[in-house]
Amino acid sequence: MFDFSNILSLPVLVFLPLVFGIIILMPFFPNNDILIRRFAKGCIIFHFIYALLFWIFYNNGFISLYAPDWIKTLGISFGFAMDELALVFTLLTTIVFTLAGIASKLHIRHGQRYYYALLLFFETTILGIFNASDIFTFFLFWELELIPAYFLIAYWGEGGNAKKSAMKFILYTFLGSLFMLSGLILLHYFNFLATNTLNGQIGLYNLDKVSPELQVLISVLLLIGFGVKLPIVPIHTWLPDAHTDAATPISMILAGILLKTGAYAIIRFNLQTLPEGFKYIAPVLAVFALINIIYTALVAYAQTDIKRIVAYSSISNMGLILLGICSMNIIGLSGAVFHSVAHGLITAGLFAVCGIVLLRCRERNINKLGGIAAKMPRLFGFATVIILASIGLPSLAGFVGEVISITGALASELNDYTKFTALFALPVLILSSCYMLKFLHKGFFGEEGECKPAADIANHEFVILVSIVVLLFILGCFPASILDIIQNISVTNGAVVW
Amino acid sequence: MVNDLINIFIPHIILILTIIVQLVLGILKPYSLTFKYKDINIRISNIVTVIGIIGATAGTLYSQGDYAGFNYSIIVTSDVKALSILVLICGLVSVFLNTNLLRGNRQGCYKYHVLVLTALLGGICALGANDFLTLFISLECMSFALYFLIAFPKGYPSKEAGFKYLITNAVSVAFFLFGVSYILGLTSSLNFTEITQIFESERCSIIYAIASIMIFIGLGMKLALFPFANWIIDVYAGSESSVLNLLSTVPKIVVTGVLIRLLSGVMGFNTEINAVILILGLITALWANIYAIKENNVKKLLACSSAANAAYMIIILAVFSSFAASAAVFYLICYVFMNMGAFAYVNMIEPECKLLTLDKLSQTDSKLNAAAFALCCLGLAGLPATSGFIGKIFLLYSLLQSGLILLPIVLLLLILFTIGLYFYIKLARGIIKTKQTAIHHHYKILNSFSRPVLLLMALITVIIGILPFNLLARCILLFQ
Amino acid sequence: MSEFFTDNLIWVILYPLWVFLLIGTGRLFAVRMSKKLLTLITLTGSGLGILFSGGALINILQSGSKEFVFTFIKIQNFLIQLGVNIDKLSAVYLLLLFTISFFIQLYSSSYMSREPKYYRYFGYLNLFNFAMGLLLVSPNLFQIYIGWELVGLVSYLLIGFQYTNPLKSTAAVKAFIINRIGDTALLTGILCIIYIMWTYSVSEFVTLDFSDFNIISSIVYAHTNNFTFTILCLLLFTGVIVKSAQFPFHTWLQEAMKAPTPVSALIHSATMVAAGVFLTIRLLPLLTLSKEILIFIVILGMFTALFCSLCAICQNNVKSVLAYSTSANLGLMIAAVGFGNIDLAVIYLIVHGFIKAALFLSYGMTNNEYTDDTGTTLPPSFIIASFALAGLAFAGLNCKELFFETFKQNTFLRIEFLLTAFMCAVYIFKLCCKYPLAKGKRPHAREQISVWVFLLIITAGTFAVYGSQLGFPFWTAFAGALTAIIISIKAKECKEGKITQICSEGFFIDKFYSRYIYSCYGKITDIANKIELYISNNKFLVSFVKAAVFIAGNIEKYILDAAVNLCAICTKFASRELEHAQTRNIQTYIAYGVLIAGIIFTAILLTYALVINSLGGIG
Amino acid sequence: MLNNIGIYHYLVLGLILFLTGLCGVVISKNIIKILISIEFMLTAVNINFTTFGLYCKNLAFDGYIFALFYIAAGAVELAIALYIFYAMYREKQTSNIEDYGDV
Repeated sequence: MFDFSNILSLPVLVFLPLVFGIIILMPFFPNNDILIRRFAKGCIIFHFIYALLFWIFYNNGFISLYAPDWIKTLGISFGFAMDELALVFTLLTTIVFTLAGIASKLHIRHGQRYYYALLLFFETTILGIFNASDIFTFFLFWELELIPAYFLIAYWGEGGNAKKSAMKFILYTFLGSLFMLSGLILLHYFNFLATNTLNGQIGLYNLDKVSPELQVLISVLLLIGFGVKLPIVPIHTWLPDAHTDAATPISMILAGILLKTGAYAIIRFNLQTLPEGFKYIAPVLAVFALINIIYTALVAYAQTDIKRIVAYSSISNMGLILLGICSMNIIGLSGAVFHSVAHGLITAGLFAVCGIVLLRCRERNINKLGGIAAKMPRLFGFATVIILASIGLPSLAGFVGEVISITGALASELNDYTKFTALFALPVLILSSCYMLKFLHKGFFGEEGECKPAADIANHEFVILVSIVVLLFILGCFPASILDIIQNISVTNGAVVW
Repeated sequence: MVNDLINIFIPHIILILTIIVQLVLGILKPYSLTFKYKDINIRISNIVTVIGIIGATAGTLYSQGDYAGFNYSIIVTSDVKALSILVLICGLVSVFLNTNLLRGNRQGCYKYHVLVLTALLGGICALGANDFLTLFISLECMSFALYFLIAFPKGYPSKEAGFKYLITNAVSVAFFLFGVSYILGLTSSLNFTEITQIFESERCSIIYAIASIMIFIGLGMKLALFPFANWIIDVYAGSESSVLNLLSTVPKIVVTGVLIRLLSGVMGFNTEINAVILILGLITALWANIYAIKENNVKKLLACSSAANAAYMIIILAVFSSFAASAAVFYLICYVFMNMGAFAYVNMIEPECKLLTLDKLSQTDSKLNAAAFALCCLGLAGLPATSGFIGKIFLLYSLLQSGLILLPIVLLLLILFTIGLYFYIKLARGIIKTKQTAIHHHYKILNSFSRPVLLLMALITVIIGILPFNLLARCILLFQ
Repeated sequence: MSEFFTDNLIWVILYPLWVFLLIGTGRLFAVRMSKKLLTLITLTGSGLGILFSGGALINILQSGSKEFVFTFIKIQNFLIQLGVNIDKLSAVYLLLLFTISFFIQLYSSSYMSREPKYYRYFGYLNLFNFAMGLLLVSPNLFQIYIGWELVGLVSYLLIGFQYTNPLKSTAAVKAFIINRIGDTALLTGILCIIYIMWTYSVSEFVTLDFSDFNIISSIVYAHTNNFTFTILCLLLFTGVIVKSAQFPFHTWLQEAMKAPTPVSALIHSATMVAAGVFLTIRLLPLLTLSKEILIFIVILGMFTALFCSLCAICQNNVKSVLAYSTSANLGLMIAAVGFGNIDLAVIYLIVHGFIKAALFLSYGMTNNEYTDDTGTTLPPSFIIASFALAGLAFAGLNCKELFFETFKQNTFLRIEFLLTAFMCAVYIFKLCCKYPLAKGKRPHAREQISVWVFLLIITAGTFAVYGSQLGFPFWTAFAGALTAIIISIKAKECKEGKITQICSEGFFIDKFYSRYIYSCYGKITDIANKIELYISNNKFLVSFVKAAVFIAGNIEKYILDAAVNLCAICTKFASRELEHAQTRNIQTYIAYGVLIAGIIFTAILLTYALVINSLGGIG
Repeated sequence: MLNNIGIYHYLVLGLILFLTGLCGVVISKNIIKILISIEFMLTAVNINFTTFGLYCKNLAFDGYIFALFYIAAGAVELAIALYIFYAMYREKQTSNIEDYGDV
């Protein structure tokens, strides 16, 4: 029998979109917008199916390692590997990119050739982040992702300040990633000092001999980089601007996946590689997570721009993920991963809804919207389900993630304060329902606003929303589907060992 | 002995011969009467120079082994050879970009070639210098050529630029020599090897510290380091792109090479110099990056980029180790290629606009050119998939390797990188046609070589960015 | 035979969910089934529900409770199970739920027949049945929470059913958010218990099953100090307070009045508010461990009863009065549970459920959503149900008697109960007197059937409730007297037709009363009314949240964002200054150079001087 | 009297000349004066070199040679400066340094 796992190659998985993107850019490719769009969509869907194969043929301990030498002098390789964690995030990435690719149809009117090429390039960079097995490969993709992200935000943005927001985004993230780079370098160097081997593989770091103070220092440096992406509160201000001004498909990707790279990186590095140092930071970080959760929920309520509300809700939800990670146990970790996936879908859905509203009404001020439910009942139905998922209604995905993350923090063995933060995080359920229902209430309910939507959702939008809603139901009712994948991660002594 | 000498001095000899050929051709003008084709003298002199430089490069590659000659006043080792080749490559690229410049002065084109070749000769001599006298003469040789080169294009701005460069250089050379004179007084020698031996055994005095710092200041001017940094903006703004291509690469390579040598021996015995290097480097980087934020002139932006990158390189040298030296050289190589790519693009669009501002950057008929330019700019900013990214990693690695004391400086550097990214992004996005700049200028590119040069430089940038190991390994080998 | 009902009850509970999904997907794909078919499917579900839960009740009375669970989430020792647990309590509740919802659906099919969103409405009703069913059969606390949230969601959807009306959609949001507060408190409590059990329980998994809730309670009690335990119980009980519309969270029930009348009937009888009592009964093993908590429960219940009765008197709108009356009666039930008299609470819940449903449905027969106070008319069935609610006849009478018996140990409570019951009569008859009897309009047969079936059940209940032994029927005697008075007034009113006079004079012939006691009483109601206004606007909470939002928004805008912008501005400013410094004059540059070089040399000389000084001079 | 003149006198003279030259470069407005000031600095360096050539016994003749080279180099430098200045002067007809800041 033909063994399918033979065709599953990580470099192909990562670079396939890039190749497609280059094909689109090639001079021989016909300069026909419809053709380009269909081709790009086909590529993204094909890639999604390819990623699905990884899931289907995944069995325990399946780590496909591909690591040719890259910078031999430092023992660095251009390595890719996939484990449970990467698999989950890879699937999420391909799903959200598929949705975003479909959503681009009506939102992107000019420069389609470059747009789709950049979109595919963007996918490659993000998959690279999730599947890199070497710290510098990881960092390469981490920074590489800035380039497509910048141009996608700046040149296809919906807001008037798209260029400014994109610049804010790239400067913020770049600075953060440089901090992270110093952390990575110190990690690499001290590992070298401790073990006398030059090693770049994330899984092979052993810093037992390095003093906890140094580990804390490295952890903090890394966290500044990850914290910008995640984002953690005082360094989050790029996010609302970028998410608001980007085109809808890009907002979907930014909120759906880009933020998750931060969560993934914290799990990968702080939790997996530097558990000793992270032990000291986690309780403090839990407080930051709490601030994230409560503070941004309040800020979200104060917003009038629909996309801004969703953007702040993302930060709030990322706080929950961070809280799960900070618990440093398997429950919190599972919660964090699960909520990453759930929130990735939810927020993509929310932005898709915002995009549809923007397209139809040409209005983003919530006070001027209204009465959409009567005009667009189908959109209303989907929007309600997605919003309910985002406020954590049982039977939808958001609930499971929230509950597991908070339970994890409650079960944390670090110290008592972490447990308290878990309890104090719970009121977010109330606050999130406040701002999200405000969105529903003011945007969809009530009498007709100043703008009158012409038609209900189109077929391709229908496909996007249906797939999101179905996935949310499946994840909400059968959370085991993802939790089982993460189960293999075992916990010893508060540290995660792969 | 003589064989060895010739063996080692093949590149110098070839360059000198080429200069002579150029002079002869320029003065006798044997072909101007017989041919109607008016660009013929430009073409022929170009070909001669190219052959000369390629010959010199081949000669450098051909010569084997290390050598010290002329009473230890010139030594040739592998690092000298490597940097000499880099210098020659830069000269070659500049020659390929010179068409716009020479069309304005068809009769005097041989002068240009003589000057370029002189500058290159001075550069490779300075790289091998093991003696302050040789160093001084070689550097002056290079500088004199550069004064003329800057002032070579027609029109007033180039003259002013040349004059400013000259004045600043004269003052900085005075500083350099003042320092050298004290070193002479302290050691009674001008030879690097002897000086090193003396300082290894003696307790260093304040005079020594001050002399080293004066030497550093004098040399730093050529890298546009503070205290003498401000000239770079004005000089770049007034110069022509092919000259800038030379000006922004050759003195940098030479001075970096010289500094590596001096810091490993002559100047390397006091701690003050390291602090001063760090401080001056940081001030320069800070100044250049912040100055660039509001700047709109592409050449001035590239001047800032030049100053900032030189400063980063110098900061690496502040923590002197073999790893740091190779990191600096690697950074230098990466920088040189990206920089030449950027200037090739500028060379392409320069003839059309008197004042090259950001909104005119998109005026090219090929999107590939624009993309290559953007790539070079992003590379200069240190974004990945370019050589600048690897360079940046090594820069930070060598700084962090020397201990956590430098961590605050590293953090400051990170902020500088970020500020720098702002203007590099401005440059890179200048290629995108917006509504304001959408007026199409379908003009013929005057210089048929700038496009291949640009694409080649972009390609090298990407190749080093993706597959750096070979080059890196070589850099590391240089300083072991 | 009856095993069959118990085993397959799960399908009956899931059936409404499928109906809901069927309607939902049908709507999405724009496939329509006929209204008749839809009604039939829905009614079949409820009908089967009655049959199966009845059968299951019989089965359970014979053979004990049934449980069936499956794993929902399992991570290490964190296990959440869902399933079906049918015991006496849940079977009774299910029977009540399905009976009432069957007739309300029947009623709705005519009441809502002209509604364009008929399908959506029936979808929501089905979802309501499912959510409540899920809650009632939950084997553990966690599933209760899930049902708890879903019930809140459906009530939100139904209250905001006429979403084009901003008032109604606002009311829906308000109701949902208040519910959410309770939900969150409940979840917090649940998680706390899970945490305590993790730490101290010997068993590997913590499932919070009701079947071993006694053990859980004892473990929790043993390992917490008094304060923690009280807080824990209060957290759990807050969920009850909110859902059962107890003081101070009873205001959402007022908002819920914006829902279509049949929905109000459903919320007030068998679904939302009933869930609170259900949970209190389930939690009783835990709550009984602390005497203070029990006392608190009783006091809160009784206080709500009194307070909401007072509020009800101030109201003129029929639905508002009924809503306050629900809170008041639920307060009585909660107090009864607090007293440990579960049977009474359940019996009264059933009786009250049917009475309230009958009242609402009667009201709905002659009035619709848009009827204002002046146009309100009441059908005769409303008057009959009023007698039951006031405790003057039918099952209501018996229940009040039972309450009177229960509270006999405590005179104070007895008096308070009397007062409450008395006020209940006052406000409900105030309505009967204030609004004229409906004439002319003849309601639809389906609506009439529903109402009369409820009334029939209440009447039948009169005999059913007489199971326990009672002492001297104080309340019956009192009620008899009260009935006489009421009838006399009713007669007077019918004769004179002066509604306003009756309202102002109250129900008492005595002028002395109307002059002194009534004014005193009026003051009390005024105060209650003021408090009520304050709470119903949620002033404290809302202003707190608003302030927080305001502060957070401003921090975001003026501190965090501004800090970033300030960095940018500073850099730009520095850039401009540097540009000014770049004078284009070569001399200036050299001057800068000389200055910087001078500074460096001075610094070095100074360092040397200091070092030499500290070393004690040269040599 | 003259016998008391030692190495330090020469060095201090060199330093003073150097600083004078530096001040001249910074202060004078006339370009010719600036060039003369540069010559001052050159001379200061030359004084240093010749001094060390004179006083360092074990030195061959490095100092003098350096001075010679430097004199030659300075002359070339000055020539170039004058050439460029002349080219500029044709444009502006002024020798005030402040007028040459157009780039």
